Amino acid sequence: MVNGKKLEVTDGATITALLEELNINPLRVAVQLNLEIIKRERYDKTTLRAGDKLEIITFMAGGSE
Amino acid sequence: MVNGKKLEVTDGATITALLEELNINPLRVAVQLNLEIIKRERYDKTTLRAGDKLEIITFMAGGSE
Amino acid sequence: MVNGKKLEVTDGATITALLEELNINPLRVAVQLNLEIIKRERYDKTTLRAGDKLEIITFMAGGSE
Amino acid sequence: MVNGKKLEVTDGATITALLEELNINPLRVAVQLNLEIIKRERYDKTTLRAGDKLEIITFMAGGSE
Amino acid sequence: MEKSDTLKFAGREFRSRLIVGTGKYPDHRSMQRAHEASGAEIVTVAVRRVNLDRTQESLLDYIDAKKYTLLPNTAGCYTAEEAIKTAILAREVGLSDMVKLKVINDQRTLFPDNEELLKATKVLVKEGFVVLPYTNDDPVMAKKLEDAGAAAVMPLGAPIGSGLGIRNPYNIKIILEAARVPVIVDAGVGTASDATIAMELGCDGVLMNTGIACAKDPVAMAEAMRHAVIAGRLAYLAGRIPKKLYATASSPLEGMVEL
Amino acid sequence: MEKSDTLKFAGREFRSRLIVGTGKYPDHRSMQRAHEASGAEIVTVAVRRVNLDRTQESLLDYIDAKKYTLLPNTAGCYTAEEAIKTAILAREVGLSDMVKLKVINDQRTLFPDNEELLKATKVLVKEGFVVLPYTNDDPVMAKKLEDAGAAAVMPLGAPIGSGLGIRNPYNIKIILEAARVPVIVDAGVGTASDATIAMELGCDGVLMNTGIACAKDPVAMAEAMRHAVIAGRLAYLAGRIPKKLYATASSPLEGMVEL
Amino acid sequence: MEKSDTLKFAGREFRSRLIVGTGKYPDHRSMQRAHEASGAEIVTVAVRRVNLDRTQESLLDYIDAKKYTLLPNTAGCYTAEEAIKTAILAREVGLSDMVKLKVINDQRTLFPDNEELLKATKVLVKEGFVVLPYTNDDPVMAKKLEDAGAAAVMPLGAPIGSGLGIRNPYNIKIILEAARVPVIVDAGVGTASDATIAMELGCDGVLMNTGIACAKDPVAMAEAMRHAVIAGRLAYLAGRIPKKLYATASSPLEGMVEL
Amino acid sequence: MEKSDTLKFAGREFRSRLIVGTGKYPDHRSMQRAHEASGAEIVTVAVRRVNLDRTQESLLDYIDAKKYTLLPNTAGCYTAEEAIKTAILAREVGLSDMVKLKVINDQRTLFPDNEELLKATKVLVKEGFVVLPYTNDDPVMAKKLEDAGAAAVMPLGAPIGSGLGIRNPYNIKIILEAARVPVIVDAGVGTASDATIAMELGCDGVLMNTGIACAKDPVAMAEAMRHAVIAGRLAYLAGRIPKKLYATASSPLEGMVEL
Repeated sequence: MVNGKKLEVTDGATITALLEELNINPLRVAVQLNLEIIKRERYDKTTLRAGDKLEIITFMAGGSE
Repeated sequence: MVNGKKLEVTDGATITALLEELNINPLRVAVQLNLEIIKRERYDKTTLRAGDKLEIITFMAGGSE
Repeated sequence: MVNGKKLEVTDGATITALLEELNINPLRVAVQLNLEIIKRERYDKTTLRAGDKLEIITFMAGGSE
Repeated sequence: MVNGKKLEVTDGATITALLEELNINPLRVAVQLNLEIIKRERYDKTTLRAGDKLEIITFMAGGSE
Repeated sequence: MEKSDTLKFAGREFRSRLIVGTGKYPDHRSMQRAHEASGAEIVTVAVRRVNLDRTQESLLDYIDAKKYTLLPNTAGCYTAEEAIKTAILAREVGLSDMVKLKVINDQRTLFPDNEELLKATKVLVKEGFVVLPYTNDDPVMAKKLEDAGAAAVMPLGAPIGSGLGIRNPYNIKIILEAARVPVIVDAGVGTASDATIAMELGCDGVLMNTGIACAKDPVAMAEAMRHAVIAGRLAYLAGRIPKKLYATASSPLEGMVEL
Repeated sequence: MEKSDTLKFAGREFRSRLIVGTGKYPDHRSMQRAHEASGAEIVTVAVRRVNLDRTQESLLDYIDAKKYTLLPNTAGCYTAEEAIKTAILAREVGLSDMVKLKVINDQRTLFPDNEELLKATKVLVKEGFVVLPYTNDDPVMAKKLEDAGAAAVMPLGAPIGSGLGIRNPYNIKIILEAARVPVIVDAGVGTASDATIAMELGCDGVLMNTGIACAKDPVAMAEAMRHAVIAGRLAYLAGRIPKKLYATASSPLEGMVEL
Repeated sequence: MEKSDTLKFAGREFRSRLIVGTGKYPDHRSMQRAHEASGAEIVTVAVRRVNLDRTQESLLDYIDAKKYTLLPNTAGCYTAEEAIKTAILAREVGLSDMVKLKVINDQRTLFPDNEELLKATKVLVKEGFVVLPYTNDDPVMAKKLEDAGAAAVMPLGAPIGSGLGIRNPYNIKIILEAARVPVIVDAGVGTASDATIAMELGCDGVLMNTGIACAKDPVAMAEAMRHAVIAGRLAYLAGRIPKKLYATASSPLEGMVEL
Repeated sequence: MEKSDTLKFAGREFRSRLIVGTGKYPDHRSMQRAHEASGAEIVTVAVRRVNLDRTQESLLDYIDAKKYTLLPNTAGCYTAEEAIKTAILAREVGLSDMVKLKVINDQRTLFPDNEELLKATKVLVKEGFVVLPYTNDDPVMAKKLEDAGAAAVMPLGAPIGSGLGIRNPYNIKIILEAARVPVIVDAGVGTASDATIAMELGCDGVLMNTGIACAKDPVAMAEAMRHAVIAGRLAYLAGRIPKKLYATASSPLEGMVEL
């Protein structure tokens, strides 16, 4: 599960790999794995398993009046 | 012509007669004959001719804000 | 001490007695003895000792805008 | 009389002369002699006599809010 | 409020400071009940041709001449001449020598034409009328109308029927400072507080029609206006507290209970 | 106004929608006459130590307990704890189980401390009090107080004693949209029109003290306020006309005299 | 703002929509710097007798005739005749054929005398002047002045020197609806937002003096006014959002993080 | 305005006192041009899940990180806990340690929940964030947020997106009297004069989004707001003239021409 969507992720793939695959600039996001924040330096040490819940957060338009 | 409307008036009829016929209370109106005001006391002395322009004025709702 | 003022009170006098002496209508006040509220029915059972801190409260003008 | 003040003016002096004497720039004023406006080109043709009432007008600060 | 606090002009005296109209009501009956509820003693009426087909019943059947003073108005007039002639006809009806003088310039906004108004005022005052001119809130014109002999001046609070209330209380204040005749706000009142504010400014009265006649419940609004005018007048006489950014409590802090 | 239009909360019912205070009057006698003139049925009082040197006569000699409902307030309290204790003492006096709950945060402006206020409200509601909390005009806090069991919410119109009226009618409107208990404007009313405006917004009542007590003529101002509250309530019920930049005349143009 | 957005009247064109005065400044030097900071291109001046004792230096030494268009005014005139004569004298000086026409009626409030103003306007237009009349905010008079040939109409926002801003935006709006010549608010501006509001209403320009000259720091206020007029004009052209009691968030709620 | 007049908080310093948003723009391109025109140096952004289908281009491609300071906001959070977690995630993105703290209570009006807001402020300040809390205009809450370590307080002028301007300048004034951190009005600004008024009150800055983004011409309105904020700030510093009912002419009456 990535951002609430089911996503095919090769078992054991790292967050770095996933971001690359999704072509997401790691310098513009924060990542939360199973409700725990993953520091950027640990992206390529952290591997994903089936059932993991991943949140990839960034800045978007909105929220100010 | 009474109040801008053509009206059958017996030639020589007085204003008093006309008001009666129109069942208008003379105490609640002002009368202008050919642009000249007719005092109430002269209503039964004043007779109407063909082509006369008569205005019968009273108070109606309106005009204030 | 009554309402923060030193007051000569005969040792063992009841609240009822005190109120009478001060000519205060018991039906218009609340009484707090050493920070504890005394119900009206206990006024004549409650006796005062030296060093007691008594508060006699009522309604006065003020407090609303 | 110049601008309401008595002023010594040599009889027969021209407006041009007077302005010079008062060291007033003729290009910045309008002149009214005995309530009649004098065009600039007539300044040196117009001579002053005793009893003349002269007004020398210019722009000054003020008047707008 | 002492009995003596009445609206006075041209030798007349009225206990109520509210003047009401007759236009725009659902029907004559509701108008009659609204007049009742308003407590008004002066009612303005338009001057029009008698309706020859007598289907319509007469307005005057619904205004008790013993209870109400009739104030004919010159609504619909666009020149001094029209207004003068209308006023003279109105007086001929024999029920009133007062006139609410109205000379409209702009059909869209119903703003008055002060030039024509002043002309008509001068003529009608000479003719012996009690002239109550409807004008805008120009303090200079108010003074000129007073000097021309107007029995009172009636500046608008806002455009006729707008319901915007007193748009420019500053001008009304300035008019009041200089006026030696009653100042009656005419037009603009949309709800009760508008009338109260007019009276709190020190006005001598308020004239309104649309605000009452076109309310969902004209009779209830008429009663509201009666209270509103009294409230504003009393508050003016009572002398309000000054405004401050903030103040201090009304409860003396000495005597606080030790808890 | 139909007899049925009353102010109701906590099973009580009052014909008058005006609540008055007891502070700052020149003397007890003028206060008594002002209460009379105001038509109020609820009077708020402070909770204080009895004055031992009986020079002062008792406030209660000037408030007929048969005519007026006493509403003790917790003025002078700066914490929930102080306010709770004061309320309990007030109830012990045995004349009322209602409390105007006031927890001040800022001595300068007398603004309420909503955090403490909410705490105290929860406790006192559990204790069986009829709690009327004095709060600011924050719609969120109003809702929380209602959810905590307040019998009514009393937002300020403006700072206590400021006489600035309803500074933010928009917030009051938003509070009214969501409220299921009466909304009573407390504080800020300086003159009659302020009270009228509060009622026209749809408020259920108005509480005031300084505006009356410190007016040049408190009795006349009290009467003004009585009319002002009625006027505003009636206008609210009557349904005012819409506001427009300008409108059209009330006099039908057909029937104009040919001059 | 496109270059094309300029103030145009009588064949002239100005990039700045701010017109400034020359009165009440601490000294000529600060006036000069304030004019600079204001970005104004038109400066009004009074018409007066030359000061014979040449102690005073000339105002004109401090207004660069190449940079500024001079707008003589008829301040101090109380009749059409005085104003006409003053305007003619002003033109004789040979620096401008424009006139800010001012006929005061009331020395206390400096309100204009519209009757006399209209008379003088008609005469001076025939005489070939570019007439800019200072009037009150009466839409009827504004129209009459336009019809008399005024190059622009200059209604007051509030009394001269009052600093009260636009007291009655409704009248200004109504004037703007009907005007076919520029509408320039003259008098009343006390601070920057007053000028911004005037421009947001759709006015073509703002004329002010006291608000700048009597500010604690006239040069800073002049710069403020320059920005204020541009801000108001741009906002008017940009088309503001509608007002609502409340609205909804700007952040799309889909995409909320699951926390 | 002296170069030294800058907006300072938490050791940062900004020349512009205008903070703008990113929501509700027709498209990223017009947003970018509006930011340019506004002169703002701080831009607020929402914290959201990356959009996996990469159709949408990234907001960050349109905000030059060298020119603008990013201010992540916690829009969409209804509890302290949600807001805290969102703030922490935002900081993890690594572009800013500032947070516009927003805890909404009421989805309808988007009013803040001050209780939750205060809780979250305390936690995030301990966590080392630069916290800018969006609150209502309650002076008591403003003080509590300051005492909790907020780098600035951001009271609303009016409900989010309402365009109603500064509904209660009195409260803002009272907040300013006591504040020792910058006060930045957040929400409510509908047009240029609203921003000018906020700055004239003495506020240190203004934050807006809807007023610009939803204007007919966002870029023009952004430029208007740039001028409006500068105008208001300058006017505040310049010291405006006092308000009077009326004043006196600026033209000395001596020197009047004898006509």
